[in-house]
Amino acid sequence: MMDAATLKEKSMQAIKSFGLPRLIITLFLVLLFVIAPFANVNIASGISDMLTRFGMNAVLVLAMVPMVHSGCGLNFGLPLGIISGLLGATMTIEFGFTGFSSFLMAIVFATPFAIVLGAGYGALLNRVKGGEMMIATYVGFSSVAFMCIMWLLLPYDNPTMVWGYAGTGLRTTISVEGAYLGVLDNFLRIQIGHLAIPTGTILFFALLSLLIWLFLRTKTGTAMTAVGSNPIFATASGVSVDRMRTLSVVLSTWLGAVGIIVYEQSFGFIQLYMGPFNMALPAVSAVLLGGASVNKASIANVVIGTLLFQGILTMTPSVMNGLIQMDVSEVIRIIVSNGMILYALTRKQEVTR
Amino acid sequence: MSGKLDMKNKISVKELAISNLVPILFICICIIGIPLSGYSGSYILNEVLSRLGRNSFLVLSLLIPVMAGMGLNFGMTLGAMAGQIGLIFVSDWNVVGIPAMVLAAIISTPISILLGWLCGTILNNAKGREMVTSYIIGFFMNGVYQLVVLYFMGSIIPITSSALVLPRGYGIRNTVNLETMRKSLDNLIPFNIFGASVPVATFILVAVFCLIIVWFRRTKLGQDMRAVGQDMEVARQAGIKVEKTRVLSIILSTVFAGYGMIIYLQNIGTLNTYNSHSQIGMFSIAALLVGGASVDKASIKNVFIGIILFHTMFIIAPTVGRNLIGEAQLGEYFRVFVSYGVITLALVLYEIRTRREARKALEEAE
Amino acid sequence: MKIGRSFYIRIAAIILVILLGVLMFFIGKQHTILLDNNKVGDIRALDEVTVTIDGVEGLPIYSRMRDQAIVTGQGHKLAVTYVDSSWEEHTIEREIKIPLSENMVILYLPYLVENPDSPQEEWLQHFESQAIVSAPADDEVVTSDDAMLMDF
Amino acid sequence: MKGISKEFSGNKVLNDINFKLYPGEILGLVGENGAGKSTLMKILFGMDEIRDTGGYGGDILIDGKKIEFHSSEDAIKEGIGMVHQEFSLIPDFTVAENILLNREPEKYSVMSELFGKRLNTVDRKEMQRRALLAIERLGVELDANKTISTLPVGYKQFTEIARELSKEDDQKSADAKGIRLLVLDEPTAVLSEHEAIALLKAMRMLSEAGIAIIFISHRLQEIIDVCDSIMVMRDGLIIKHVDKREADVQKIASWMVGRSVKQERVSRDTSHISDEIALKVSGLRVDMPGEMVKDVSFEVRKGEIFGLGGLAGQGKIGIPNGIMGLYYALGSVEFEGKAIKLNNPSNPLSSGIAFVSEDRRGVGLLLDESLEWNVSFGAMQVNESFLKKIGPIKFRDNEAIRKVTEEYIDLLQIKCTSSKQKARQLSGGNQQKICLAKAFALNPKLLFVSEPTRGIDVGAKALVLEALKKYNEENGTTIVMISSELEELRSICDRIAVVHDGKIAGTLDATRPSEEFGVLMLGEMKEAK
Repeated sequence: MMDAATLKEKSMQAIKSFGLPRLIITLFLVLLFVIAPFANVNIASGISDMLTRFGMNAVLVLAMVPMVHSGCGLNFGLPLGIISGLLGATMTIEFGFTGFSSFLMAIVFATPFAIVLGAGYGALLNRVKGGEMMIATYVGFSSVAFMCIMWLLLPYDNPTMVWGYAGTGLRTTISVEGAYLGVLDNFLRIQIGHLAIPTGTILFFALLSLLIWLFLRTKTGTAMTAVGSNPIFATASGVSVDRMRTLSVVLSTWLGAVGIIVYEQSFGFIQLYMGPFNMALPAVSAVLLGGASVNKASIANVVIGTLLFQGILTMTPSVMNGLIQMDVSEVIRIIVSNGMILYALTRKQEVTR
Repeated sequence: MSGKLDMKNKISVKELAISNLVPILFICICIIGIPLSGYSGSYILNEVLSRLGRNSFLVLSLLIPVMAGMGLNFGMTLGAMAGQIGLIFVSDWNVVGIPAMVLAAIISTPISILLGWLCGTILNNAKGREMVTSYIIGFFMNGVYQLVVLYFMGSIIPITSSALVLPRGYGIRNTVNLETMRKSLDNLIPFNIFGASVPVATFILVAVFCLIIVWFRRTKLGQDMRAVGQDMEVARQAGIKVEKTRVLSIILSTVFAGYGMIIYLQNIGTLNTYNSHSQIGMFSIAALLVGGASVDKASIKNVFIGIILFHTMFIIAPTVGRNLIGEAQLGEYFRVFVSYGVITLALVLYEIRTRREARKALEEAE
Repeated sequence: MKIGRSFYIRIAAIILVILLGVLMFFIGKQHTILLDNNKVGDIRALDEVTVTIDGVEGLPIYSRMRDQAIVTGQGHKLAVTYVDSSWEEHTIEREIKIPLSENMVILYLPYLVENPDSPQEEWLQHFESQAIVSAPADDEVVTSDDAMLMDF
Repeated sequence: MKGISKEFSGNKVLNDINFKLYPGEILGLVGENGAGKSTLMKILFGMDEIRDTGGYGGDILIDGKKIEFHSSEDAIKEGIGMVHQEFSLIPDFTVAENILLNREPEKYSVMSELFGKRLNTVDRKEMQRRALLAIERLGVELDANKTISTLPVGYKQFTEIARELSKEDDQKSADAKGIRLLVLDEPTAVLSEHEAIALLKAMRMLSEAGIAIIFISHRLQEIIDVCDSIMVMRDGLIIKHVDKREADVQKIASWMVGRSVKQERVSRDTSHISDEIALKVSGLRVDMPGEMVKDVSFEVRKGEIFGLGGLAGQGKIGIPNGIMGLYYALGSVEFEGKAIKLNNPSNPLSSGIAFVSEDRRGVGLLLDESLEWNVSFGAMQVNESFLKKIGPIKFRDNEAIRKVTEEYIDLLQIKCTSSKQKARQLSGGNQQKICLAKAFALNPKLLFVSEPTRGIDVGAKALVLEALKKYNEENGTTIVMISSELEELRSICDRIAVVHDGKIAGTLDATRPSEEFGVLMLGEMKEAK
């Protein structure tokens, strides 16, 4: 009897620490894979899709980590980073780089924008401590809207990018074919039957993760974590809270910029104008799904979260379609991703930080 | 002591300008923009009056949560959804005109109350971050709304009209035609001024709502809400049921937002089933902020000033863009940018101000 | 919950609101009346007939034609004016009551003219519209949030 | 009313407290912080806190009848009103609205039948009338229409008292008891002299109207001026309960601080103390809410343990917080002859000054991180210790961190499962030891220790004090210790400065009798002599 009681208690505790919503979603994903064969869905190609989308999105999700670490909350302002990336991407095409160098140059061009925008954004967030998330959301939105104007006005003239009839103003979607399409995906690509693994993209993500992991183990990285954990403690230990926060925002913004470029090399297109508008929420919910909270996030959270999130996204439509001829995947995506964010926002322990 | 009081009376011009930065900015935009747009005065007047009629109710519904200290209720989209569900039903039943509006309002009320209660309860678990939470609730509920409207309606929920249901047999079409109730309220009492038609009946309804708000402020509940809005702890000590009061404020806001949505859509005449509600919260909040409101203070005056200024900008932006740069699209992007920019600016100013005031209060306490 | 005065008042208010809703349903319900001037069984179609509903006169309906009138509510005054074979003008006035559940009914004018005193259900019948296929075929449901450019 | 008498007897914090109070009597209640005054008042007011922690022993008798309070509402019904130290006022409400907060008179409205009582409208006229009535009884000039946030502190206090008085009207219909006893918890602490006088006048008026008042204050002169009898508490006991004619400031002060049980003074090895001045503070002003430092100057000799004592809220805690740059500070601080620039924590830290904060959980610890992090973080950031250099990048040296943490766990006998445990999971005493370890790891030349024994048990207390003494003697580190417990300071310090009203009231040798410190603590120096 005792054993049963303690077992129950222990499992309850395990569930609690894992998080009930996460458990449900994991089980749901497992269920999807189990019933996939009955719905005439090939598991191998399902896994390939999942891995491809994982590679596409993982860096964007990684961009959440530095800001959460320094206590700036979830980076709803991700579009700002994406915009830097888009500037880099369009510039590398404008200047006619091709192949892997175009990918590298896109990152190089994006970097100064990410640093400047990130620094400004960080300075702003330092003045509104406690209200970061709402303001971050709207900074993201306004910057997207502002860039909509800029995409029309900036003096790009590469014919592959501008509207044919006017000769000015960038198109809404620009192909990266001939530039850096698939430079990572196809690097060391593994293909076994239906199973395809975009090795290069995953390696690139691993490299960035390693860098972040190392960074968090340096003196500065330690200070950044402490700022997030208890800013007053950090101040009392002689750490400049504002500087650390700004640094984390710059890092997040830069990762956002790199993230969108990685996304494009796999996706094949640069999406301008309203493209970046709704990219923050999926990334936010992915990292939360991976076990992060408003003030704690690790690289493991990023990996688990992105896999789960993208797994659901790729598996639901095909399985559901095969099973009931009803595509509810979009609705499931909306409910799962926003439900996850709501769950994180309303958890008691975080409110009484 | 008296010195301190004197200091307070002397509000410098600069401070006044900063606290009214947003409206001043907008007045400038409008003054510059109107001649550039080349629109005639009567056209703009007509447009502004019509928009004032259709949006006032929605924006007014935001006032109550602000009073209860819950910030700008981004969750008003929930009310809009409830209103739309009401409209879908009445169009299916083939009810038209004013009776259709009343019936839609009656149907929307219980849905709004349920959604408002849900939203309020969730927000009570996220004190201090109400706005971002209500914003996400809007998104979350949008998913549920889609589930209901796109999959349940026509299959589980009986909707029969083939003009509404998608050919596949379930789900509501992209657009629902509300031609049969279009402007039925606006034109109930016809009246024209300077060649602009005035939606008199709508204005009467808005006026009644204003009176209700004024009256509500004087009730015990209104008094409690103001107390809760300013200091939850003190209110709790005094025996006010803080959580319940907060939920009530959200419920009221949601219900009124639902009515507002019905009034809004009767003017427009078509319901974009999956889009109409999604931006309504954002635009309503932007309009309120343009009127000089902030996260913790909003009055009826702010509502009307805000709508007039914001919509004048909205009307003229595309043509100004075309006339200046030859690109109407530019003007449209511009007004989107301004809407978001205004909210950002207002939020930032609010955060900075509260921080400064908290510091000041601490210093004064010494 | 304690059942007191306010409880009854609330119940009454809720019932009142529901009643108001029902009332609105009755008076706001829209019906389409198809005015049919085809031959019904053995009865010949009329040469020309004008239908006035609630004092609003419609266009003349010639033989083998069909017109429609859209009305709100159930009870209506119907006046049918026709010219008989001896070129004399006659008017039949009737009160009609459309069943609440009907969206569309068909009124057989020749039958009404032939049997002006026959009960309503003989010449005013349910009509199943098979053909409102004119509705736009917008299969693609757009649920994305690109609507931010919409007018407000 | 015949006469009110109350008896309490409890244990631990309050031991067998007995006293009587007559209608219209003003009883002055004095005692050091933690003497049990607040607890006593909480029992009297039937606060939930008391019941939640196991209730109390003994009886409260009103009019000779035994009373049980199940909540503070019961206490209010019996006519007991309490004004707390902290205001509970709504800033943007008017005085009248605040006085009648949640007790607003209502006017019937038809809507209330449908939606419940809360839709009755508030009767502003009646509200005004009743507010004015209460203000009138208080005998002060207070505009009922003024917004609270625009009023000076004193008037806020009056509003609070008026609220208690106005509660009487609520019960007129019911049991018609009216307010009979008013508890004022340090009402004058925040008032200016002028305002305090007005308040004392108001108190006398109330007393003439037959309302008994319990008046808690640290300003002894006030107590003597206004009270009929004076009760001195210490360590949960009533030390003296005397008529005011029998008391003067000097006597009260000595009753307050004089311990019956003297804490043994530890033996001190003072050989390492030199005459060299290590720290010189002059004209220090610190803007720390609740602990304002107005003008503080003192000197600390190298190698000594210097105590800073005084009552809570007098500014002693503000001193280290100001020097360490946690709160805005002005003035000059010299350490080993070099001036230290204020308002940036890294300046004092890099000069070798460390600080153990009184706010363990808020400032002292990373609650959600491991003990290793907590111990090593400061030293890592300030002294760059526990770092490995790989190329130009400095990484954490986890091995060194673990070792040093385990060392301190042994040294300070910290009870924990491992050095990886989260700081949150430790008990208060062990958390305090972690804070000390953190400071020791910095190898400081000067150590500020603020309230090191607050909220920890007796065993841990002794260990912490012993560790400090040992550290001082072995390493010759200068220590400045701030504590509210005078006896604790006297047991380990060499010299003690007493802070009163944001200033140093005097510096005495630790071996001087405690009465002298008591007088300094109450800042009644001039009047007393």
